[in-house]
Amino acid sequence: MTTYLLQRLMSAALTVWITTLAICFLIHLVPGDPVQIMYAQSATTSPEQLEQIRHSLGLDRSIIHQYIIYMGKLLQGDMGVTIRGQQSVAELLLLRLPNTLLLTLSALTLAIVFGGVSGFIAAYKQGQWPDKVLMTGTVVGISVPPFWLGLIVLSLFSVELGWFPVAGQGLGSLVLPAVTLAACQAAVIGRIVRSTMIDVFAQDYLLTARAKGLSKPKVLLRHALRSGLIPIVSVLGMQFAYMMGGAIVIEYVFSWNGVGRLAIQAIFQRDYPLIQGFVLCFSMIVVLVSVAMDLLYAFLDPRIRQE
Amino acid sequence: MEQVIKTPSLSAGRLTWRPSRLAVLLGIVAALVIVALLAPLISPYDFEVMASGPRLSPPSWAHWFGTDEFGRDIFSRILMGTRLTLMVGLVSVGVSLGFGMLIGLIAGYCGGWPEKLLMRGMDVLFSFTEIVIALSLVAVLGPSLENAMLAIGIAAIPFYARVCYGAVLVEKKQVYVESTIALGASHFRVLFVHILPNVVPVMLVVATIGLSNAILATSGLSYLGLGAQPPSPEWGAMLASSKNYFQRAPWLLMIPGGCIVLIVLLFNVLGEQLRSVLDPRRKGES
Amino acid sequence: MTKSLSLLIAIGLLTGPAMASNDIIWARYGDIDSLDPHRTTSTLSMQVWNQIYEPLLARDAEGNIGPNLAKDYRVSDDGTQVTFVLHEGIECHDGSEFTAEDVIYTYQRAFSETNPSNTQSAWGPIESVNAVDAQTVSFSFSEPFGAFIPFMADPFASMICKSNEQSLASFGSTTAIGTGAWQLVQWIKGDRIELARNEAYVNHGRMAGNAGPAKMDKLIIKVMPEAQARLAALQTGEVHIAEPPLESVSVVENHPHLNLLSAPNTGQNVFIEFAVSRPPFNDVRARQAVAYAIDPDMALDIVFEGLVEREHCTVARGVMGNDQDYCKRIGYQYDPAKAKQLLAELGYDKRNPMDVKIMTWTDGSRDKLLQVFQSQLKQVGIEVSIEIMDIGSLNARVKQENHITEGKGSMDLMGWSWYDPDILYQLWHSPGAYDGYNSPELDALLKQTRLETNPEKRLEIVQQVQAYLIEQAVHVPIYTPGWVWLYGVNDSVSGLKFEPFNQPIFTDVVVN
Amino acid sequence: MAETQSPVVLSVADLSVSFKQGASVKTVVKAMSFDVLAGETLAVVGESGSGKSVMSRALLGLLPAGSADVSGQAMLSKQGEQVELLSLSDQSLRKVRGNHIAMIFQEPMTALTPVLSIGEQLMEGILTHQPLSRSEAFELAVSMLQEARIPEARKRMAQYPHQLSGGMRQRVMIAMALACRPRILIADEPTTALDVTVQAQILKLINTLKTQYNTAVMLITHDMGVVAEAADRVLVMRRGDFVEAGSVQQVFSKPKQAYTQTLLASVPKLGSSAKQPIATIAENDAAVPLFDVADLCVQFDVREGLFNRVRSRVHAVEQVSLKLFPGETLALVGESGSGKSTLGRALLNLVPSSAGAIRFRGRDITGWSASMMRPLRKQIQMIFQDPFASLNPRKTVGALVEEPLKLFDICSDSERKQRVGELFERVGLSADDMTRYPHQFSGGQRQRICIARAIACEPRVIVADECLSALDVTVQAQVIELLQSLQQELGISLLFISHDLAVVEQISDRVAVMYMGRIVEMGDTARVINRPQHSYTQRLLEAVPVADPTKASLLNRPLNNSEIPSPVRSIFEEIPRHNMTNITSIGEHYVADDSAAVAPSDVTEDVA
Repeated sequence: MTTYLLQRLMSAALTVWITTLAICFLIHLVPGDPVQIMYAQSATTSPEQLEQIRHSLGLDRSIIHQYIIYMGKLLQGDMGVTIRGQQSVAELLLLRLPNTLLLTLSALTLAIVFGGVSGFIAAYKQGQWPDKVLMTGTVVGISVPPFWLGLIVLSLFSVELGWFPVAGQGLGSLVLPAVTLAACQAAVIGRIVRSTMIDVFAQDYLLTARAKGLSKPKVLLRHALRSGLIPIVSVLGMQFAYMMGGAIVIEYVFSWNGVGRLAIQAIFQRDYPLIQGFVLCFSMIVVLVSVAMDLLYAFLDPRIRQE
Repeated sequence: MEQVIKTPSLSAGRLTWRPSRLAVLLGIVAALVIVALLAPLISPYDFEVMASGPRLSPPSWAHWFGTDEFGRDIFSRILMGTRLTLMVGLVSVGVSLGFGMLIGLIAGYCGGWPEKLLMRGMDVLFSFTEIVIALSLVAVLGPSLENAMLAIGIAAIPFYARVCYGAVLVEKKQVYVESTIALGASHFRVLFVHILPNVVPVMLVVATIGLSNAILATSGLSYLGLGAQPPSPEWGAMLASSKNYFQRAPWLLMIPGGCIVLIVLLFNVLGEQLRSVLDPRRKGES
Repeated sequence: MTKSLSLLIAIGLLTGPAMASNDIIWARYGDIDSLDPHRTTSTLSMQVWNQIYEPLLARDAEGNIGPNLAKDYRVSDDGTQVTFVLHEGIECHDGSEFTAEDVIYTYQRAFSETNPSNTQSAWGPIESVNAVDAQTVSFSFSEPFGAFIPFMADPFASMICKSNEQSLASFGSTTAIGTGAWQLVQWIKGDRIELARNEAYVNHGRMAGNAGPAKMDKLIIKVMPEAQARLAALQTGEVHIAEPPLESVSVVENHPHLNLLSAPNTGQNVFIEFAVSRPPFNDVRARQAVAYAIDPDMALDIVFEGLVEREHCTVARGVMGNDQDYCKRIGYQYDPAKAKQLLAELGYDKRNPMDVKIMTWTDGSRDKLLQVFQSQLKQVGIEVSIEIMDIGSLNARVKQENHITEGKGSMDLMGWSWYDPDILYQLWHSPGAYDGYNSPELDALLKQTRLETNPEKRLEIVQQVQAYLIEQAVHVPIYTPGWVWLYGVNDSVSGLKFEPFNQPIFTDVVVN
Repeated sequence: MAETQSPVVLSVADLSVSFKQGASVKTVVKAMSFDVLAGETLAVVGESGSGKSVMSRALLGLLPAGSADVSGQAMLSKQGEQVELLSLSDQSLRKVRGNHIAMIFQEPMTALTPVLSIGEQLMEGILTHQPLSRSEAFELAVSMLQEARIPEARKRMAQYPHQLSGGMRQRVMIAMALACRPRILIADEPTTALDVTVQAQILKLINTLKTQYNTAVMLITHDMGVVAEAADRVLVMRRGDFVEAGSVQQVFSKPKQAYTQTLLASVPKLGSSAKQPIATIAENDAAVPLFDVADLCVQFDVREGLFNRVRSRVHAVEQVSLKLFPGETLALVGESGSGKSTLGRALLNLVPSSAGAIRFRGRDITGWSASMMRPLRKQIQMIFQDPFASLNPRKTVGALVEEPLKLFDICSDSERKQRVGELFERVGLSADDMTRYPHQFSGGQRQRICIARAIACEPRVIVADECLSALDVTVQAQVIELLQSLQQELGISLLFISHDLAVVEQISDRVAVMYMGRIVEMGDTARVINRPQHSYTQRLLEAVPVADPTKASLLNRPLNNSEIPSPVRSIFEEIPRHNMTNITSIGEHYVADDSAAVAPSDVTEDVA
């Protein structure tokens, strides 16, 4: 297990390292001169001043040198400053990250509960009407664009019915974005749970458990669900990543003050330090979560745990 | 005998019924393709012409889906948008399927360092998540439908590569591969004549479902203003440019949104059907 | 996991809005970039920092310049020396007194060697700034600079207290010490800015009727990027003031509890300009063809439904030189036949259309306006592709396009807001804001607009510049105002006023 | 031995099971009636598709409720009262399951829940049916594991299924099943997935515990050898129908039904059908062997730890030397993991060998790359165990058989179709079958297609890897016949890899016994089988069930419970030199020198 853990952490570190490489060179893919974009609005900045800025950002050095500078700063927690307003990127991201995580985790919880239960029921009643109803629901669920659903939910529950606030950061404001984000993911999770549980239900060991005379809940929960959890957990990490992605649009629709909305704004403003910071921060979270899920996986699966 | 117990829902009755449902779905897709190709001919109005009717008029006999803020006929725009939507799906799936399959085939069959290198690369790309790759690429390339398609296509490569890689690994372990090698066939022949036809059905299923993902993702980018630019009748862009008329003219929002749902639904259901027909391992699921 | 989740929920609750009855809640589409007036030029930022800082001078509703922090000012006869006399007893938010030292500090920051102000050039050719005494400060110029006094009444020339020096690292972000009617409580980036009433505030020249501190306790400026959400929040009463989506202004107008206010004298001007570094727009006929081929009146009517006005001049309303009759006379009327003829001269026709792109920045329905232009231009044989981007990117792109000598022709729908015809100098005197069009004769004329301090004579030169720009179709005026000038306001709100250039003033505001 | 007057524990009457398939109904079990007597072992015998497993599951209500339709009666007598199982509610049935009737399944690998420890799985059954505290249940579970002859029983309680071998798991299953002292144990193919030595252990264990607890055993199997060794009475089924029933002696000696006769005739019986070695070989020592293998080793690296370093290796094939002469059949015999399949593949360079030399017709082909091997493959073909898996499901069988003809340009395009047709007919299929797909054929037909494919390019050698083990006995007999006739006709050498000694005896000229990667004994088939010298060979032969109740002795012999040690060795371990000595002057009979060292020295049990 320790070996597995260490291997997992090493590959996560490798991923993050490659991410930093990609990020550092992202700015060189941009057509045009980044410094000019940065100082576009100060109409009469002289070429000398631009050169000065280019130098202070290290953009006049070799790519390797730039990377060393970038990593040096990064290791000190310095992600640079935004082009618009010269705010600290790290600070901006850290301020909003809790909001994104709050939204994502609440949505994930909802999605796991609703998706998990309906997937389990559908698998148990495979081919019967509950299965058909639930699976039709999930197909529709995965086909609805979240932003569109968001707009409809917003106008229905906030404007027409006035049940929830339109925007803001309180718990009341969390409900609509979380539910919208969860709706689409619940459908996906429901389908994953269903197919996993169908595989599990076909296993011989359930026959063994039943042949022992165990009660239905014991067979279903202790034997089936516990075994099914392992493959399900392994895909949940991936679902979390998708969810973080989905949160970007949802944050935009519901004015939720998270990193995703910051990122969209940054893209429109071509604020490259902010985009770089966002990509790094985002992929680090995804990597961390996948490591965490792998640990959970290892913990749940005796085959790995016992090693 | 044991198989009878394991897959109780697999029955002759359903097997004969399924292809017919598949045929209906394929028929709808074919109809969509025809509509998309003939869009300029069958549109009641020119999709670009402004003031083809009064502005923001609700659906009527003259304008089935109403008109937009410029008085353009929404029905005609939706028809033209079908073409774009299908193109979006095909191009981005083409990109991800092409590269993904190539990577998956090579990595899965060759093993060794190409496998490590390629799949490690895919892992990294995967951990960026689709939307972040798409956003970064759009940030670099600038917002346009072409870039959005490309970005979504590139972002999905790791997924296709993994599926293909997994399928190749499964096939590679099959005895028929070894038996074909033992027969004296070259690696090239084993990979492309024997393994590939077994991988293609899986990939076809994945690609069909991927088509709907690509359409959804691209419309999402367009909605954020990072995809198709006005006056493109791409449905996501139509939604984006009309969302502020929601209270005044809800059909401007409901119609393109509904179209996205329907087309995505269509490809999702088609994918499921294809899977149940093409992928014997998955039989019994719907 | 549950623990961290509950922690997160707690954070969520803590950062929830403190909705008290004595707050004014104003929702806008975006966040500020900075509270440092030298770091940003966005209207969004300026509207906020204009509540915190004050300039030396101020304008009245008509745009006339009067005293503010400075009770008086003198311009030397040769025009190279400007002296301000400050009011006594003005307090900065930290309690320190506002003196000539603070003015000098502001100047020094704007002219910093390492990090000059984004609007440094607007200060003019200043040689030195000296404190004559604590209340008197004097600016010396190398040559006369006519635009200096108007600039001193602009938020860009806001005075920053020297006490900011102590917390310089956080200045513009978590600290912002000024002399304005509102002081910074906190800026939750991306979410909202909270300002509290400055109890020590005395109004010396701002447009508010109220001479003392603001009537409400707090001004909360929220970020709500989705226009639909802003509209919904206005309707539910969650926010008091917000810009409605232009497309749904009628919803506000027809709403029983909402009023629509429009900021007058925004100084905003939206116009078309061209990349003249390459064909086809290096030829005046191509530019003129565009000007003839578009019908702004019809387009504005379709897109804005009467919310904006047609603008014929290159300077904004309320600014010297804005004479609609004059400008209309020298301008272009919708004339597709003329456009076709010009295009034919250049060798373009319907089968061989001119293929160009047009860029503009996001929001404000400009994309829709371009769609109409696109369809109008198509009629005469100009194929246009539209590119929408953020204003910052647009600025950079326009500059880039002006350096490119090959490829697709490029034009853009640009917007500027300025208090003085000096804008024309900034835009078109070589090298110009975007390194765009310039010519020796235009440079000479523009130079004159800066050196001439006599208002009548200056006006005459300004009109010559306008005539030149319009005739050469360098700067094709389209409409005004251009951005976020509309305010949906709950009918519980009274006393909201606007200084020229779209600067809302909240000291008189009462929310019932 | 159970007497006929033993009380009836379970009486089944008119049991039918059918499955709904859309509109049609498929009856899998047709009106079966039989009794199970206390303390006896009733073997239910049938080939695949006979409905024997479905029937056993129907008794416990374990078939899917929605699709299976069960009718008839099954009276269980427990503590003097009679219970009709088929009409019981699920709740009442639950009290019977595991308590009065217990069940064990074929696949010990998948029959235990992977995420629960052995102890938990044992205890939950006990706690469900018996009023015991957890600690009492724990002790009972430990004692059951000990009864099942599981060493270090207490330690096993905390272990998970994946940590046990297949044989161990099946012991756990037996311990679990018998924990509540059921009246009947239904054992559904309990040894099919196990090696023959382990099979002997398990059969003996079941028999021992059966006697100990006076439990009736319903042994479901396809293996007539197992029946002869372990059963008291036999029930023969075919396609859901009752064929015949009777005591073991009766059925084996005087089968009434033609089907039973065929079934019995098809079973290869060890020691009864030795093939005469082809005369040419012994005399023609000078003949160039097709294969001449010297000291061949195949090792697989086991990578471990953080940096994936090679710490140990699987010594799959260890210092193997052998020769294969033209026209002969050499059998490689061994249990799973003995390295016999790896050796077969290594000869064809399908897996890389790590030491030693392979000569084919005098040419050293050691370490040849895939492309170098390609022309040679025309002469060496291979047939695999699973005819289902070894045919590409997406190609027509015609195309598959045609493939070698194409690859080696054996005949012109126009002749090819005809040649394929001939091949189809040669292996007993019709030329019209060419356009069909593999899944449209039965297992035996598919193996025929594989054979057609292998002989298409007229090879000199065919390596047949367990090519009969997936087939029913009756089909197996037919395929053996086909192989032998082809060999005679075409003069092909056969390297026949198998675990089934009875089949090997029937088909091979010479036999090599493999154990832990080495050949421990090799020689003329008759010599090796009749006079085994190496301790492992002896043990292996002893464990083979004999399909003749009069000779059955498996359950009466003392058996050791040892497991085959792992062939994984540290990279630092020194591998001793492997020597073999020919102990006969006429012909050959090589025996490894380490006979004593390899002899399993673990616990040897003596149960009367």
